[in-house]
Amino acid sequence: MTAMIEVKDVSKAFGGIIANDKISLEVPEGRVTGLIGPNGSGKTTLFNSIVGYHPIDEGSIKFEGVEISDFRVPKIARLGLLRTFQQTRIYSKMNCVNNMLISVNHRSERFIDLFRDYPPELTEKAEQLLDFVGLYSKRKLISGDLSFGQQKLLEFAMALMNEPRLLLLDEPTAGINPTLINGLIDRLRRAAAEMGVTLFVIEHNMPVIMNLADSIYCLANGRLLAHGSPDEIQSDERVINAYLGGHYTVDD
Amino acid sequence: MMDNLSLLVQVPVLNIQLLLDGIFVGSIFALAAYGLALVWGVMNVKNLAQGDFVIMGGYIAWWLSIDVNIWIGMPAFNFDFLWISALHISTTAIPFLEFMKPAIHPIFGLPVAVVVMFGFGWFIYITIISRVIGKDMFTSLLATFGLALVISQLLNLAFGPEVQVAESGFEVNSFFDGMVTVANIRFISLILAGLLAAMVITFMKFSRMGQAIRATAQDPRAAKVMGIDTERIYAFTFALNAAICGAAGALISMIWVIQPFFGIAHSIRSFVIVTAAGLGNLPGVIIAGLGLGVAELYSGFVFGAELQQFTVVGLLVAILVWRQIQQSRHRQPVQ
Amino acid sequence: MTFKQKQLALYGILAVAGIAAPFVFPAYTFQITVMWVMILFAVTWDIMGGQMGYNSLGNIFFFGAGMYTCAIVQIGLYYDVAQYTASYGAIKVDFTPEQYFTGLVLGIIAAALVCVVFAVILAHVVFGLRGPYFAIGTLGVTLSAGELTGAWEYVGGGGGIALPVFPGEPDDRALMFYFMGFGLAVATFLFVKWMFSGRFGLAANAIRDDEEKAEGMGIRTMRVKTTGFAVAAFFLGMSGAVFGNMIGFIEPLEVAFPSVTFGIFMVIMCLLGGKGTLWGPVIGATLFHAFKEVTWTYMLGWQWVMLGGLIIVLVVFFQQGVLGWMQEKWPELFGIEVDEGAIATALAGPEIDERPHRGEAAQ
Amino acid sequence: MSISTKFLRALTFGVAAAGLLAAGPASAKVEGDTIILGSAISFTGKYSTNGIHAKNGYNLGVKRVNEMGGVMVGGKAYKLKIIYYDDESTPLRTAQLAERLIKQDGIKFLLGPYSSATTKAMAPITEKYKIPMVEAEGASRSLFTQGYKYLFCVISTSEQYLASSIALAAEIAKKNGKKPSSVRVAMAFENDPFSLDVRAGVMDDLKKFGMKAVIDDKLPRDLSDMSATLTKVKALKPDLLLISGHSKGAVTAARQIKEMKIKTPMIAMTHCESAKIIKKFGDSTNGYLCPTQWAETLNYSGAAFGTAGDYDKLFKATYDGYKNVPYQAAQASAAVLVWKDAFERAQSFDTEKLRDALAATNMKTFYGGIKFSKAGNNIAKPMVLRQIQNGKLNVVAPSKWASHKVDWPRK
Repeated sequence: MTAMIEVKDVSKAFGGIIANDKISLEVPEGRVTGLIGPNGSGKTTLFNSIVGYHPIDEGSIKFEGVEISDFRVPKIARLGLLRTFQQTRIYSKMNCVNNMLISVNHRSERFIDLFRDYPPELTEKAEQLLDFVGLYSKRKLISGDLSFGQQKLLEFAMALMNEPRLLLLDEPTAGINPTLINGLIDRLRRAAAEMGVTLFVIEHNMPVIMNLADSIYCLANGRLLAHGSPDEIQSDERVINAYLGGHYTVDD
Repeated sequence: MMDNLSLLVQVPVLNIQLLLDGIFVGSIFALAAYGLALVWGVMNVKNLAQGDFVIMGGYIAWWLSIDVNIWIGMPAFNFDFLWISALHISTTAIPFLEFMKPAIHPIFGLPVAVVVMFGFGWFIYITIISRVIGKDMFTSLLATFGLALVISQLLNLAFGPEVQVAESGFEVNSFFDGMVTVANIRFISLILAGLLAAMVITFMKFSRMGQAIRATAQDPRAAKVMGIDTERIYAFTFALNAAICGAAGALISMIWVIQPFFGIAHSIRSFVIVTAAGLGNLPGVIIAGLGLGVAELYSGFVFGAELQQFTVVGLLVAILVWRQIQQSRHRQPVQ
Repeated sequence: MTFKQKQLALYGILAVAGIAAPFVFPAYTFQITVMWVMILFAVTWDIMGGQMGYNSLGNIFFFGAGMYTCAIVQIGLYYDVAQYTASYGAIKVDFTPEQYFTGLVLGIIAAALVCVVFAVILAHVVFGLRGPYFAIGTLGVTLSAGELTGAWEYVGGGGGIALPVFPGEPDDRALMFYFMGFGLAVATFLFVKWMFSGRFGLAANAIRDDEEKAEGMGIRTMRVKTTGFAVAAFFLGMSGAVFGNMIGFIEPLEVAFPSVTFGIFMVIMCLLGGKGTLWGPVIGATLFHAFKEVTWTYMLGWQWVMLGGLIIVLVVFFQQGVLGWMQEKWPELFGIEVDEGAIATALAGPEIDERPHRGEAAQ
Repeated sequence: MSISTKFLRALTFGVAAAGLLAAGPASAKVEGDTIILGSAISFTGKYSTNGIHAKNGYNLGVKRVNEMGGVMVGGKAYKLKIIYYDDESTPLRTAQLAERLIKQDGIKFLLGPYSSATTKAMAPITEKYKIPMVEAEGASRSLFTQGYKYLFCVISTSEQYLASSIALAAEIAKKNGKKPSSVRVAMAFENDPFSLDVRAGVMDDLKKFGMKAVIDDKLPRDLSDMSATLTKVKALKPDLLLISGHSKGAVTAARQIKEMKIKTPMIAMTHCESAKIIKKFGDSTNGYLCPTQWAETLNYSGAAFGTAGDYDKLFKATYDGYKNVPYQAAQASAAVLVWKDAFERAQSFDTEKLRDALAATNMKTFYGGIKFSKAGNNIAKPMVLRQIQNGKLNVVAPSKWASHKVDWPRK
């Protein structure tokens, strides 16, 4: 099992506040890896460092063996490393199908391709994926008119459309109606299994992450606190303490 | 160009003249720019009519300072295309209304300009700006551009396109064997600009209204929750800006010249200063304002007058590009 | 008739109307030519401003750059430009018809190419600017260009250049420029329509809706923006070249780089018609031009006040424009589906649509 | 209703509206007993002060001609009438309006716009349509090097504006026992066609006398400050300071010369009287030399208005608010007289015959003699130089017309 992402001793400070302090972790290929931690523990900062939103202060980030810590966002995206946002971001004035079409990956796009039409297979694929997340009947709607949860699903579908090697999901279940969470987990799993997408997930909903992930990293106060299988993490004293100190409890 | 540079070295006293002139006029630029920074910072309105407010203030001071029959000196709008022309003629025909308006010295015209412009600013806020706040950023630029067009054209229709000057009639002092001349009015205008700035700053710091304005600037929603009538705050801020511009205009009419279409140049100067200094950075605005005044004069001296205007817009572009380089989200390689 | 047929019929009618116009209303040839140029302005501005959300106030730069490039080529091919433009003691010039047309054609081509080069260079300067800074920055670039050209003695500075005189009858001249203007406007429209039918259009809209997201998805945003800018520059440059020759006398501040007239008109026309749509700029430019001509005829002296008032009213109260308003009113005409119950379901759930799936829906 | 029909409707509406509204009066050159002249002139924009002076001049000319019984052609008396458009002081608009006057309004007889820039934009078009134009406000010499056949100009060309001041400077230098070539000249000219042309004329004269230009600044069009240039003047102490920048330039210069106590012994600037600098800056303007196309004190006279002085009185009586009659108005009236004269000599409304009649013009008017060269400019009238002496404008050069002696150095 090879590591898709290798984060080594990454630190990042904003002004005087240290958001990440010498964090090292690995995301193995083909698996679902979870990232948990109380609010403000530096999870989103780490995501931003990986996908290139800001420079890191020190350390190294490797994606499939390539050092990417000095690459910028679009370049990293084109390598096949994508993220979704906590605050869902879609192209809100375009309809769903167009949202999907523009999300195809741009890895080998040449200049002339800008002026090409999309082949029918792509539209087909877009519709399949919309169907996969359950938005088929809304495919012609302007995406900004969708509900928050639906937008979240659309964003997920858009990410899949890009055929990423690795997908970073920032709280996929936040704001989604609890009755539908199981359906979402099922789709995440199927994406990982059927489409060969490696997932790296930030999640606050403990049952979800325990259910979904193969292994879990826990951050607290910008440091790596623990790492292990869901069971190990659940029983880890330090993790429980960290959460008890915060707002969350791990009562299953 | 080299000739001009060597001239500066050979006759170093010229530098004093250029520096002084730059500072005198730069202080007025800074005043207008402070107003822009205020509305930009508080209500996120980029006022492209800033310069036209300045020119309008200048026209108020100038009109008060001339000695005219009130009706002949009234704005002579040409209403040929409307029935209103008849109306205009009938008012001029009423004999008992024909009296001479006393000439008011422009320094006393300044407070009048401030008051009138305050009212005008409030009016513009209610009619236009209040509907622009909260819309996307381009909207305020375009709407105020339209406003600039209307103001400058109305001024032109009313007073004609001639260059006007509000004469102070004050003495001119010579130093260094006449090589440096400073009109007293320039000193006075510098002092007035400083006083006005000090008044506005004190007001913003210590008055309840000023504090409310600053609170609104930081977080309008919180301010609203705290019971501040943000709508009134915005109206007041915009009116205050117009009043500041009115004062700046009155000063400009005394030390420079005014003309209906000079507004855009003043707007651009304000934008240059605010962009260079950043919002809410008062010392920055003052330094950038004085700097711009000096830069204009030096470039006019060294490169020739034809590039004096270019200096202003060129500086604007240069500052924006420089800011962009500074702020660009380049991901730097880890050292 | 199907939609497609109707569309074809519409294009046919417009093309015939465009070709027939100068023969039906020969007295208005010049004004209709200007209208085509206005349409070109609006359509090219919309590439960046409407579709990509980059509200430039400086696109008119390319108009002036094209105008001057063309003039320099036209004159420079046969005479010394500096001598030709010297304000006094000007050399006596005489262009043979062959020289005139060669110069004009080469000049227009050069104008287009030079403007594309300018666009690519400028793209790297201005596209880092966001929001109002972009608008102000582009305005600054154009104003500087005007001032610099005014100080450039080689092209006559503020004295301007009188362009070579058309060798032929005035009516032929009017017709030639009419068809140049018409042809350019049509070419621009068709090119933009084609360009926006493919990936470029979606990429542009994605940048408009959320540029950070677009970058995050790997779109080469700089390439898309530069391309859009360059296309606008290409057509604007040619329009400048043609317009300059049509006017016959060019100078920097008011003819070549009229940032506060044509430069702002472009924006207003797009807003009036509805920005971000294909037909909006065309409709906006037509209406605006009509409005302008009317105020110029019947409100002598007040036309600028009216225009300023129109801008304020448009921007404050009617930003969606004619087409935007129609789209809101009759969305079905524009192929937009609105889910009436969407908001209700969103509030009540279910979040994941359990209504018929693909296969079923098709039956 | 389908989308395309909607578009179609909107478009047809737009086009129809444009057509209908622009349709205006499709009048011909002569309607009944009225001859219609056309002019695009600056009512708005930077030239509008002078544009309105010119319009007043045109109107007074028309009024006077009509009062005197109109224009007699073929035994019938015709009245004159002018159709105006506003060119907004920009050549861009002038070119469009020229087309409009000729093509839509069917105007066959044109009066010129104000300023050289706008005339430059108009002339190629009138030339193409072979429509004669008598202009009174475009002095740029380059207008008359293009071989235009339908352009006639009643005023002296721009290179003459400041030429006599240079000759005067040379004269004074000689009188003081210096060589004319020792005169050092500072120049500040607005960066526009008119002033650049004046500058070109000055450069020629400087070469002629071997004088040296120590400052050669070009003022941007919207400059509100000349102190950088004047600081140079202070340092370099030239013998002659030349300024040209329409009324705007004159006011800015006069103000700052006063404020910076510029001591140059000789200062010459264009547009003194239309800028009303005497009224604005009083005694400080004493000694300025102001070139003028016309002055009410000159002993010109003609049939329509009598003497120059008579015109002056009539003009002041007709229009409120004029203390001095600007030459811009006088020459506009003269242009109307030229048209009347041409109609009566041609006895026809044929544009070709009129062109020939115009070319053969040789008349005396209150504005001076009018006789056109082959190129179309008036060669029968000199420019004169006036000096501000105790708040009055007195003619000081050339000596043939001088009523007063020049004050040198200026106080």
